[in-house]
Amino acid sequence: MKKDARVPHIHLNQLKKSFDHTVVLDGINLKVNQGEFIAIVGKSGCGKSTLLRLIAGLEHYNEGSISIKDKELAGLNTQARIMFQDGRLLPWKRVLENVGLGLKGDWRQTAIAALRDVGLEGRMHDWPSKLSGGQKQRVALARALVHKPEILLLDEPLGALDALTRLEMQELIECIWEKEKITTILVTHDVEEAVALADRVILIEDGKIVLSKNINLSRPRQKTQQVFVNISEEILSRIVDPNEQNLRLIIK
Amino acid sequence: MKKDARVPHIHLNQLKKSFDHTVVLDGINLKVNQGEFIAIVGKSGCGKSTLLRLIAGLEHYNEGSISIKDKELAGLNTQARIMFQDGRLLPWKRVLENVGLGLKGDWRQTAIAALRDVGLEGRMHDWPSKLSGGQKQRVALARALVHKPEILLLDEPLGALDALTRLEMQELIECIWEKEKITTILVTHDVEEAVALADRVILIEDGKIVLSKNINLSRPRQKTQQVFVNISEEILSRIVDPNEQNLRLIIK
Amino acid sequence: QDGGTQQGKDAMSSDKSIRIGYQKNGPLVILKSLGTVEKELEKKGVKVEWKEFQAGPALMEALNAGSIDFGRTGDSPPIFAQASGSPIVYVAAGYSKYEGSGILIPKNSPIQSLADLKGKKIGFVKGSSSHYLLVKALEKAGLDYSDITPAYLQPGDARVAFEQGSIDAWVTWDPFTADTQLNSDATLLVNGEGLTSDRDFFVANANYAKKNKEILEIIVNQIQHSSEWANGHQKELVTMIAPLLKIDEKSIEMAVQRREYGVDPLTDEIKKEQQAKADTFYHLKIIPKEIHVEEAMMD
Amino acid sequence: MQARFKAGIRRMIPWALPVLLLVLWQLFSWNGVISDRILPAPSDVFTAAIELTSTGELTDHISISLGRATLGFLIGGLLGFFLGIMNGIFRFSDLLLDTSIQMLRNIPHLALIPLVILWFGIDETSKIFLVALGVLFPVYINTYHGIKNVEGDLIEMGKAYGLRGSKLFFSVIFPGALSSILVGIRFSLGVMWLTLIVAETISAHSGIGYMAMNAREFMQMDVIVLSILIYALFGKFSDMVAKYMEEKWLKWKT
Amino acid sequence: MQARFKAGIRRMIPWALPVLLLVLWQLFSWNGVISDRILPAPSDVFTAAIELTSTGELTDHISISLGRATLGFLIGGLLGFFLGIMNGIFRFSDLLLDTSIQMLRNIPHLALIPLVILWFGIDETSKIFLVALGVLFPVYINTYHGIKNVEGDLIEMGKAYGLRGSKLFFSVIFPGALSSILVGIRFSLGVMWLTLIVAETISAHSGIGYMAMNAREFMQMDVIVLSILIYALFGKFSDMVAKYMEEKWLKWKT
Ligand SMILES: Nc1ncnc2c1ncn2[C@@H]1O[C@H](COP(=O)(O)OP(=O)(O)OP(=O)(O)O)[C@@H](O)[C@H]1O
Ligand SMILES: Nc1ncnc2c1ncn2[C@@H]1O[C@H](COP(=O)(O)OP(=O)(O)OP(=O)(O)O)[C@@H](O)[C@H]1O
Ligand SMILES: [Mg+2]
Ligand SMILES: [Mg+2]
Repeated sequence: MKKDARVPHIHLNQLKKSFDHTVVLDGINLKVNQGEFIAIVGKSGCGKSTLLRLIAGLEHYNEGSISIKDKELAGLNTQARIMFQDGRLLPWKRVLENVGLGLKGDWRQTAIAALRDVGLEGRMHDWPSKLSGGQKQRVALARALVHKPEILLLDEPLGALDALTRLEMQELIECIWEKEKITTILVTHDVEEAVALADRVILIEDGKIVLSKNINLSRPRQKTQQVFVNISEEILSRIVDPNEQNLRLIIK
Repeated sequence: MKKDARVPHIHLNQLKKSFDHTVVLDGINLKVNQGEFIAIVGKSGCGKSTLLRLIAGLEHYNEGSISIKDKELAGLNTQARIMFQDGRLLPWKRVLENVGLGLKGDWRQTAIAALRDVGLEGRMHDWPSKLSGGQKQRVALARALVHKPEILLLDEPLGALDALTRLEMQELIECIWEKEKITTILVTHDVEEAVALADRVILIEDGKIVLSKNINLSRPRQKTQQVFVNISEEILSRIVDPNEQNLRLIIK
Repeated sequence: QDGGTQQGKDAMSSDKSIRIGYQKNGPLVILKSLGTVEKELEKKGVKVEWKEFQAGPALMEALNAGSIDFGRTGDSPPIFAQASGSPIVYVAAGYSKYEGSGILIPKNSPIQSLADLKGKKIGFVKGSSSHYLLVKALEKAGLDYSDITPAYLQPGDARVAFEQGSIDAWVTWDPFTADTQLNSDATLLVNGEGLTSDRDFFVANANYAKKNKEILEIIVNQIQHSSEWANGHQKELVTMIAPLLKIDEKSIEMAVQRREYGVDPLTDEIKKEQQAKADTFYHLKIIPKEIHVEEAMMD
Repeated sequence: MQARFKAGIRRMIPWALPVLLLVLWQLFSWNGVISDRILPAPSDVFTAAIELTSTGELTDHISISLGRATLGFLIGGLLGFFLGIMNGIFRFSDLLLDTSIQMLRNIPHLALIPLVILWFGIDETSKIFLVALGVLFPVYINTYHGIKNVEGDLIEMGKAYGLRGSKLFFSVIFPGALSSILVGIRFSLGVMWLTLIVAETISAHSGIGYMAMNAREFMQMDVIVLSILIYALFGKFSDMVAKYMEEKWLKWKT
Repeated sequence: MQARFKAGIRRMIPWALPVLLLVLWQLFSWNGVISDRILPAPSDVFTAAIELTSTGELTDHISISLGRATLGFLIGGLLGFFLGIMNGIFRFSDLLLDTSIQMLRNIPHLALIPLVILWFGIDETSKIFLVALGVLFPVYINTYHGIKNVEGDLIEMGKAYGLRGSKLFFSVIFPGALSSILVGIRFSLGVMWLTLIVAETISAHSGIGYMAMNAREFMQMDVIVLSILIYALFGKFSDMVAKYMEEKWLKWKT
């Protein structure tokens, strides 16, 4: 498959979405290139999950359009794999089978390898109900990563993990993304995480993209670097103090 | 009720807990004083939730003992309210009724006030299924706080929240704790959060408490303070690099 | 010591009222429609309650349980009741109505004589007067019971099976015989003549009969009166019964015309007839033990 | 406009099959493919219905049966509900009673009639007893299943939040089991009619079951078919009631 | 030791009630409180059982009924299962068929017999048809409910992970509905016997239903009670089968 660099992999055009008369997304424009890593941040309830679900084709939108490689998205986005915010492991399948869901061929070996990556190889024969919160999340992460999809949509994949495990998982995500050149959209509430991983960080507010910041740091990124800290703080201050109207205008 | 300062509010003595032959907690000793704020950190799957559930009386332990105000805990801990890691809103009750669960008297007003505190007053007539991940978590938090229990057990209450909302919720928790002098145990994976809120931070590793650090900073605490950053980094380094055997010995 | 509590209670209440079980397709319906027995019994301070049953066995079941005091059935249910040790007594018998009972065959049936029944599937109600009629008919033709295939069917079901050709012949009684003859072009291969008398029997709960002989006598008398009325007013009788059974008047007319209503006392002849039936059923293993019908006859 | 048209069609589709059958049946009857002596044409059945209605017979039968059905349903349904709840919640009563109930459930009413007559006589009590007995089991089994399947996590949460006894029941257990309980009710609304016809073979002189069985005895095919159609319409009606309850009480499921 | 003792008691408690009833019944029979003409003593019933077994009659009846029951159960159960799945999954077939099925469900078998004879004659086909018809509905209604109640989130997840058609069905929908389907099967195992007795009033010469109805006709109370006891034991047995399936297939529910 030849990749045309000029055609964006994902193209959102004036996307509007409302639930029962409450507008959640109000004219979202976004072009994501093939192999790009986007991070989305924003306040709780601002519509991050909704945006991911729209790209995955799991939700109808009211206006605008979504194109995947210049083709209007109709129904499910088969190229994408989404890791849901709420895990959604099948309680009647053991951990291994949950990870192997939808895989073809020798899924067992692939799934075991993915479980090893998230450090849960030893739990592969357990029922999901026996896992801790963070363990469940890692199984869901493994399930999303194992498909090596063209588009990877991660909805707060590391929200329940401690600092150490979180670093390991960030490394894992970055490593797979680099190797496979997967177009990735990561929703996170951790700005540092966004800056550490993404090529571009996007901030959603009041249903609109109010900040779109390119991160031109070399990888792997050092969180202690001054540039890194500066960028993080810049974004953070925009979230924490959204009344800086001038900044918003500049970005537009 | 006269409070005897010398009798710990919660006293865990050589507590052991295993699931199907896997030992999760292996001899936990912990005394929590009346009105103390404890934060528990540790790697994913280390037994934090299990410890909270034991204190709430929701789980049987294998050895040792749990005393609440010198009385051995038998069955449910009626003084405690636990906020579960997985929210557990009742899908068939609207947001307001979920928050008012188990309240007596004029529960409606109390519940509305609690919802206002977490910024979701406007959603009180919605079904939980209509909420975003972070909104659900805040409803669960409101439900736990509204009881003003003697013992408050919070299991990663802010894991799904963005930076700003998280700060607001931290303030809320601190404020209620200060006002009501509630004995609080907070499980979190965010070390900064632990340091910002707790009187004492406890680290669990391999089923044991390997670090117990008193935080003697005045409140409200500034995260940018150097002492604050130092303490945070000290604890973080213990989590990230658990092989510093000497440090562990010193603390013991 | 007369059975369960339920029965005891019911027996008590029967002192002031009598509960009569009837079937729509029987002579008591005439009595009920005329309303004479109520008047007669009112003089004695006894009220009449009518209970409808769809089949004789169900009526015997209620009689056994003490839920009714008196009723009429065909000739075989009392035999089964006696065999099971139920406290019932024969009070009186009806006239023979052999003409309306017989073996029906469809139009163009290959069966032309009793001997042709061999190997055929024949529908009838197990343990009914038809069952007896068939056994006797086979006997007469020199056939064994095992030479035919029985299909135990209630009259309504049998009619459908007959029309559909699921059975080759059907043994039944009036008004089913008449209705099928007229409306389905069926023919009667034989009727009950010389095979069975196919009488009605009037039976009562033994305890009730012991204490209320007088009342039973009045009822039997009234049945006789109503029978006489029926025999003399066939037209009126037809218009009375047809809407009850919801069978067309022609069929009812045919059935009414080929029988005579009336009550016979329990003569030796009737006892013998009945005993022969009981013995046959015993040999067919329909009842588990031999019985003496006389023991259940009211003196 | 178009949406309304669509909704209209949606409301009509369910009736397509029954109406189609009726039409075919009528056509075949006219054609003579179906002999009317054996299966009367719908028009004949309709005539029979008119006739029976004009004499008031049909409404009598229906109203008497409805009375029996309702009473039996209430008794049996409530009993099944309470037994289901008890056995769903309390381990001991479950151990003690469930086996016995499962055994009773399997006994056909037709076989029970002799005993029922012994115990309850041949009047209304026995009929209502049978309906109640029939209705009891589907309600019981679905209530039991519903309660056993309420998410344990939610019950635990309820307890941890100080709910006990009836509060825990009405806030957590009952709503969690409700969807399954409604299935039981829906099913039992059908069973109600099935047992009523058996019950109405016991010395009855009215009721729709009596009408049907009487017609069966004398092979009045038009009345038999009429009563079958009436049962079918009752079925649809019961189902609408059940669906209405579902929509009302399970709103949160969207 | 003590644990084993406890488990033993736990296994015995369910039988306490039935056994107690039997004992009381026998005592009252000896006492004469229950007249044996009305309700034979358990010992008499036992004698009848022995007698019928020694002639081979009882085993004949049971095995023939079992054959009919099994065949009817398989046909009706599978049909109900497939209809339930179809209507649970596909909106259109739901719209088209559900109403019709709910109407059919309500028609008593006793009223249907004339039509069944008309369509299927008086031999085995009609009996098996009736059993199949009876079994169909509980399986249908519970399968339908089970499928409608599978968490939508999980189905969405399955689809998003590339599951389609049979894969989606066997990975997500079926396991999610299984617990409810098993309730349907459990219930239908009872209904199977209830309809069989009706079916066996159609020109039968054997079968346990025939035995019971025959005994009723000829007022053989001991045989009636015997058949009731046999039905009850079958009920317990069916229930054990259903429970075994539940334990096997719903392990994840611990
Ligand atoms: N019911 C159970 N049966 C078997 N094992 C269990 C059960 N519950 C928890 N565990 C195991 O016990 C360990 C501790 O679990 P716990 O939920 O306490 O972890 P945690 O510290 O809260 O982790 P996290 O930060 O991921 O929530 C884990 O390894 C988990 O898999
Ligand atoms: N099915 C629904 N019906 C009605 N409103 C909904 C529905 N789903 C989401 N919403 C609302 O839409 C808004 C956006 O929700 P979304 O889940 O996208 O938020 P989010 O940015 O992911 O938040 P969080 O960080 O808390 O997960 C929220 O206010 C939410 O309450
Ligand atoms: Mg979200
Ligand atoms: Mg946890």
